[in-house]
Amino acid sequence: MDQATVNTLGFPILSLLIFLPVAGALGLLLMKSSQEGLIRMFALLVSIAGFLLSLPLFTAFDKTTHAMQFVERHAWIPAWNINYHLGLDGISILFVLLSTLVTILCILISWNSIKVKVKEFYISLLVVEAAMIGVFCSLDFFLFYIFWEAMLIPMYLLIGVWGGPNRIYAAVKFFLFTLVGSVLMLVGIIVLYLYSGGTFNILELSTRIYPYDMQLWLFWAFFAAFAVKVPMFPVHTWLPDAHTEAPTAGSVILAAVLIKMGAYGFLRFSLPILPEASKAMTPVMITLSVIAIIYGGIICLAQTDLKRLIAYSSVSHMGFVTLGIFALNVQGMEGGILQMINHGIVTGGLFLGVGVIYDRTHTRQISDYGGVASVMPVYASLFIVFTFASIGLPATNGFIGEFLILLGGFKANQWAGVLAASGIIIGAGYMLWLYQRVFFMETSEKVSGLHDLDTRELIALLPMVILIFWIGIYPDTFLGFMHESVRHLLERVNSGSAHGVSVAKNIVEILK
Amino acid sequence: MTMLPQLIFGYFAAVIVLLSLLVITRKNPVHSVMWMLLLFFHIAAMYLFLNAEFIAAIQVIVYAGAILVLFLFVVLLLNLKEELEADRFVGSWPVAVLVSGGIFLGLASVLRSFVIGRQGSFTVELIQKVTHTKTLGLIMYTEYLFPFEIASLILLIAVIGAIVLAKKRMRSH
Amino acid sequence: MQHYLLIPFLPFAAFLINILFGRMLLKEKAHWVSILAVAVSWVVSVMTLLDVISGKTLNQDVYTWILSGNFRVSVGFLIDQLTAVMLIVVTTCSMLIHIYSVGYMHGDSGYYRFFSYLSLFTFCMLMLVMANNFLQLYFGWEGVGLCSYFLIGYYFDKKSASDAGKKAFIVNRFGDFGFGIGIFVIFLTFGTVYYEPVFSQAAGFATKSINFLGYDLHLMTVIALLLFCGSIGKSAQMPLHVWLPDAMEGPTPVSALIHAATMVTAGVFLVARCNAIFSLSELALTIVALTGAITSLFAASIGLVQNDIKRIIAYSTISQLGYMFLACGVGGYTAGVFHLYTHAFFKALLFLCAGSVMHAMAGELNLHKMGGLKKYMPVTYITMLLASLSIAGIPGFAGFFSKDEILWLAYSSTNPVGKFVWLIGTLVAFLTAFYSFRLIFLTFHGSFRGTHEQEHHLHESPKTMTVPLMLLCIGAIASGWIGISNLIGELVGIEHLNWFTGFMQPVLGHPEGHGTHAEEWGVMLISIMAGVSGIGLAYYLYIKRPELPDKIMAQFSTAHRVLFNKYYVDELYDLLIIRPALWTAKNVLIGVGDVRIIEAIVNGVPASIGGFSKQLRRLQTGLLQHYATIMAMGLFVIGAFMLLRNW
Amino acid sequence: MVPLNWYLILSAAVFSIGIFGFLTRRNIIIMFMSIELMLNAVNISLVAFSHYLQDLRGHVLVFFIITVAAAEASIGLAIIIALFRNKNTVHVDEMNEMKG
Repeated sequence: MDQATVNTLGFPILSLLIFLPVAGALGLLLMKSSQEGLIRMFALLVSIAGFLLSLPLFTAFDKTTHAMQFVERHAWIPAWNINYHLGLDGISILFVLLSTLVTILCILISWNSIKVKVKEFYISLLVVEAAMIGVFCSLDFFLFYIFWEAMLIPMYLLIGVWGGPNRIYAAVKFFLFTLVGSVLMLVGIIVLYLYSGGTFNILELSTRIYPYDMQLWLFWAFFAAFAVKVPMFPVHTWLPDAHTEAPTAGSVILAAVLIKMGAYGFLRFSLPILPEASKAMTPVMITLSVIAIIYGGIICLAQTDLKRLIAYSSVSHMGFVTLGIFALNVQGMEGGILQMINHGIVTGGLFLGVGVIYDRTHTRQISDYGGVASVMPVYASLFIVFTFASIGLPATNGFIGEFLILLGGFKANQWAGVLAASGIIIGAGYMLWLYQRVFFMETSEKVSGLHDLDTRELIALLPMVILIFWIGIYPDTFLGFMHESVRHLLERVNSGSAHGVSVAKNIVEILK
Repeated sequence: MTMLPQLIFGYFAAVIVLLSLLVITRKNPVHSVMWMLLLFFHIAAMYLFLNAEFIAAIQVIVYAGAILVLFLFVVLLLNLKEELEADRFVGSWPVAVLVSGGIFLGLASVLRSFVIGRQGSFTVELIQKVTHTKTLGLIMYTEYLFPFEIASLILLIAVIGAIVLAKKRMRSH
Repeated sequence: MQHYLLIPFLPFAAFLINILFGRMLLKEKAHWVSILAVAVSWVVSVMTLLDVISGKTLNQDVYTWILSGNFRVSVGFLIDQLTAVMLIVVTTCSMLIHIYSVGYMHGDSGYYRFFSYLSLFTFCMLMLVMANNFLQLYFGWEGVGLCSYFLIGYYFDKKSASDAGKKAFIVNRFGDFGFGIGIFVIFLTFGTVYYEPVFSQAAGFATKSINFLGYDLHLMTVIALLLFCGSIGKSAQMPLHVWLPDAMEGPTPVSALIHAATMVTAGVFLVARCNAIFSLSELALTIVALTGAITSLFAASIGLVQNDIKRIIAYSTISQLGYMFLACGVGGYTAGVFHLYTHAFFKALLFLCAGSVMHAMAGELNLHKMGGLKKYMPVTYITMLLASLSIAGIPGFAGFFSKDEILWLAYSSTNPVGKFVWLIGTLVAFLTAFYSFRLIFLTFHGSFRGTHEQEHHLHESPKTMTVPLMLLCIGAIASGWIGISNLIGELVGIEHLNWFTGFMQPVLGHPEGHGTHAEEWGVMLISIMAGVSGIGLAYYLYIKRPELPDKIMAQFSTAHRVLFNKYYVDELYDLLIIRPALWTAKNVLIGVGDVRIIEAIVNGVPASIGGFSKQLRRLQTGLLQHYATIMAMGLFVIGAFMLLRNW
Repeated sequence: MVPLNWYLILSAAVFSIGIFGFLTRRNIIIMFMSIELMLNAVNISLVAFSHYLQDLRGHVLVFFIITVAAAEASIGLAIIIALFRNKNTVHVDEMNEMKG
């Protein structure tokens, strides 16, 4: 097992990051649910503390090595060799930062839009944050699974309790989709555990070579769990429902971080542990991604609900991510990971934006809007930045991610590259049409009396805008983290699958 | 006459089967109770034939005497007139015929080739010498004492249960 | 040369200042910031031009933009002859139009917003022009697309304006789609996206072929055509030209700056910049020439019958752009760029004059509602007349020299399609002269046909608008003199009169055409004849016999209707692309895909389980016998099984 | 000498008649009597076994079966009375509150 460096920071930063929100949630429990102001302020302080605590990760990270950093390892259930094993590397560090930042914005944006059961709302928000960070840091498959499931419950509450009209259906659908997938993954985990002689340690599992057909079955087991989360093409129908029904904070967290866990799963588990199967399955995955891009894009043209449109657009964007990941070359992979961050920022911003006008007009039908630009100019300019970042305009973060993915995709498979590139046209189509219907043309009566952004909302939206241009103009600050880890991962995938198993043969074998 | 035992068994078998059929097919429940009484007497006689005197006595006393009388009491509670008009059989009786016929055929086909296992120690002469009740009592109170106690317990519960269930609810009206 | 960075970043600074502080602080004063920025960058551009003339060029990277594996690209600047010329064109036009906009946009609510967009546009155009790698070119490319989206949709409360803006951006995106894939192919073949290594190694790859989407094609042709895809989108050539006429929804200075002088010429700039690649592929050049020729003929024919003053000039722009591509197609990149240079001046001038006419007529655009404005607006009339003479190709004016150069190169080029293209060029010259002067005669001559209230309101535009007109007028005339063909040079005795070709020679090379002097004279005469006869016909039809055009229109009514409706191209695209896309989105994807297949499964499985359990429930009938029967049957089955097992 | 099989076949016959009775009759009392029949059938076979196997355990079992039969009969009849009291019918198919 490759030697994981000892925790350079001295104090167990990852455990703190995970359990600070949980402590915050417990603190909230003590408060009386009537003191809403106190609750909100306390939750905000906890999330800001979490974000500040995550900054040293950013500075103390050693970009020259691919090994895991800030590692913590304690025996948890020795009987089955299950350890409380945490660690970060180039791939997962950015997500932790994104999670802590997004939580602050969610708390800010739902300041006065959540009126009923305020205390429980902030508790579930903080618990979701803890589970998210847990998923990205855990290096023990068992621990990973625990956090993966833990994230479901509070998210289910967020959608189910504070959601829109038929929130129950959406919440149950979201829950069942993810659960069915992750149960199959659990089977995969157990098979791996037994086959590898009783270890859940991901680093160890990533060094072994497994028989080819077992790899195939495991790949499809993991695919079930991760594809649902991404969401990839056939299993994506839970996302639009979950988004339309979730409260603003819920859909921001869902769009910004939860979706990334699926793609992160591919990167952390499917590729390193099952290199041969992943390599054999790339044609299938690339086709699914391209379908997702075009399918998601064209569907957006026919949407009438604001949040549903953005939800489908994130199906299309995540299609780009999976295309990048399964292009299996440096540009595609790095583009994929960066696009995950970008998508978190852009779609998070879009949902924050939608939240702002939804709190004012309480309608999500695009036809009810019109001429918002003349009523709320500052809001319109912020939203235009998000729109163009979503389309992938150069100098915004979307372009960097999309360009690298398309380059990698084109390198991997020309047809995939070309078809995916058509995605940017469709993207421009639906986003600009959305922007026009909502912001331009004559002011509809529903929108006329609105007041522009107040400082709180401005503070919630500004970080996203700054990040968009920062990544757009100088992406190296973020790309720099990934170089080593991606190089190592690709080495593992290429070397792992160099056991003379020609790709063509296995496809025939599968289809037989 | 060598054929006598077979002949007697033949008589008994036929009568028992006939009587049991009569018991379950009569429209009037009182008639079926009477037929059942006759049936029990024949069964008791058969036990005698198989030299189980004590069991025959018990059969007559408990079954015919106690249980059947109990049945008679309950039958007399019914309003017989309404009972006579109502049709006797449940809708799905052909299925029942099939099932019971099937079970009988299954059992019969097995029992035809039945082989008697190892002979026990209580030969017929020993029982006659000591008398059947004494030997039975001997085994009962030594080897099977514990089940005996349980049997008594069951009877006790039965008694209490019957009273509680059938007692007229004074308070309930 | 050393502080060249000021050129792009001053307008960017002006953009930031205006957009951030415009609403509260600057409001009316916003134009000072932008004009100052553009003026300084114009001065620096002129100094850069002088440095380049003295032979200095520069290729410098500022910082590494994207680094991923072996893909490395940075924000870098390349200043050579081509860039210097483009700098002059962009900054001059931009400055004059900034000044013009002060008068034109006076009193508009979003005043600061307009000027911030203009500065942003200038910044993006300069970044595009000065890029030293394809990715920064792509950055500028999409940046100007973005600004044209903002500026076309400036009056965003009008549905037609915001529609036009959206249409412009999406149609450009189609072009950028091909352009993007071209960049991928370049990176995959050369391993880098910087100009310098790509163009130097290009010759080495001349004979290679590439397996592009399954077909083995000639590498250079693939790259050239993919890049040309981008040019078609940006310079509104044949298939992707639909957005330019609608772009007239934007304010007129926007049309002058973006849709005449600078942005639309980016396509020609791209072809000129990549001449090393284009000239390696015969097929690509032919396609470029043909597309240019057909588009110019197509647009000129539509221009004949339009009534909207700005639409006519827009179609004339498309036609002139076709001319530039025609020049590049026959190998005459220098002639193409020269025409771009002169065209920028007189086309901007035409637009600004149209703007001042509109300004005077309170927004009225229809030619048939005007007439006899000569006496009300002398300055506008004169400048517009000179510009029309220049575009018609009358000797002495800029248009003549650049257009003649192109026609001669087309005639004398080795390219097989040269002669055919020359013929179309001459016909287009005739049509251009005709519709330009139709416009002049209908607007300025004859009697006023507008409403009385409009007539009362007629007045000459204020100083801030007429001064730029005059300056541009000088440009429209004088700009051609730096490129007078050597033929006239020999006549007059000056050896290398055509300074421009000499200047551009190191970057764009020299087209080798074969043809005697006699032929050159012949071609020149024919082009002059075409121009003059066009003007004569227009004069005859619209001044001498004003009733004649209506009679002709009645006679060729179907032809007229087809031309007037722009060959129904918009409706065709709507039918072929937009409506099917929406239809598939609505019923195929949502109707069948999401609802019928996936949702059916997702909701179907629990429903079917529910149904099955309902059936099971019926088994519990409550009848004692049923349970007993089932038990007995179970007994029987087990018995039978035990029996049969040992048989 | 009567072979054992005949006795067993006889008890099988009575047993299946008991089952038939139980499954078909609507009157709950008659169903009870069919149960008694089935028990007696079993007793017959047991006694036959003890006689032919010369082992008294059959008799002991019969003895216990009889006690259980008695207990069961009494409780059953008490239930029937209770049922009859508040439903005033003894027909099984009219008592289907326990329907699924």
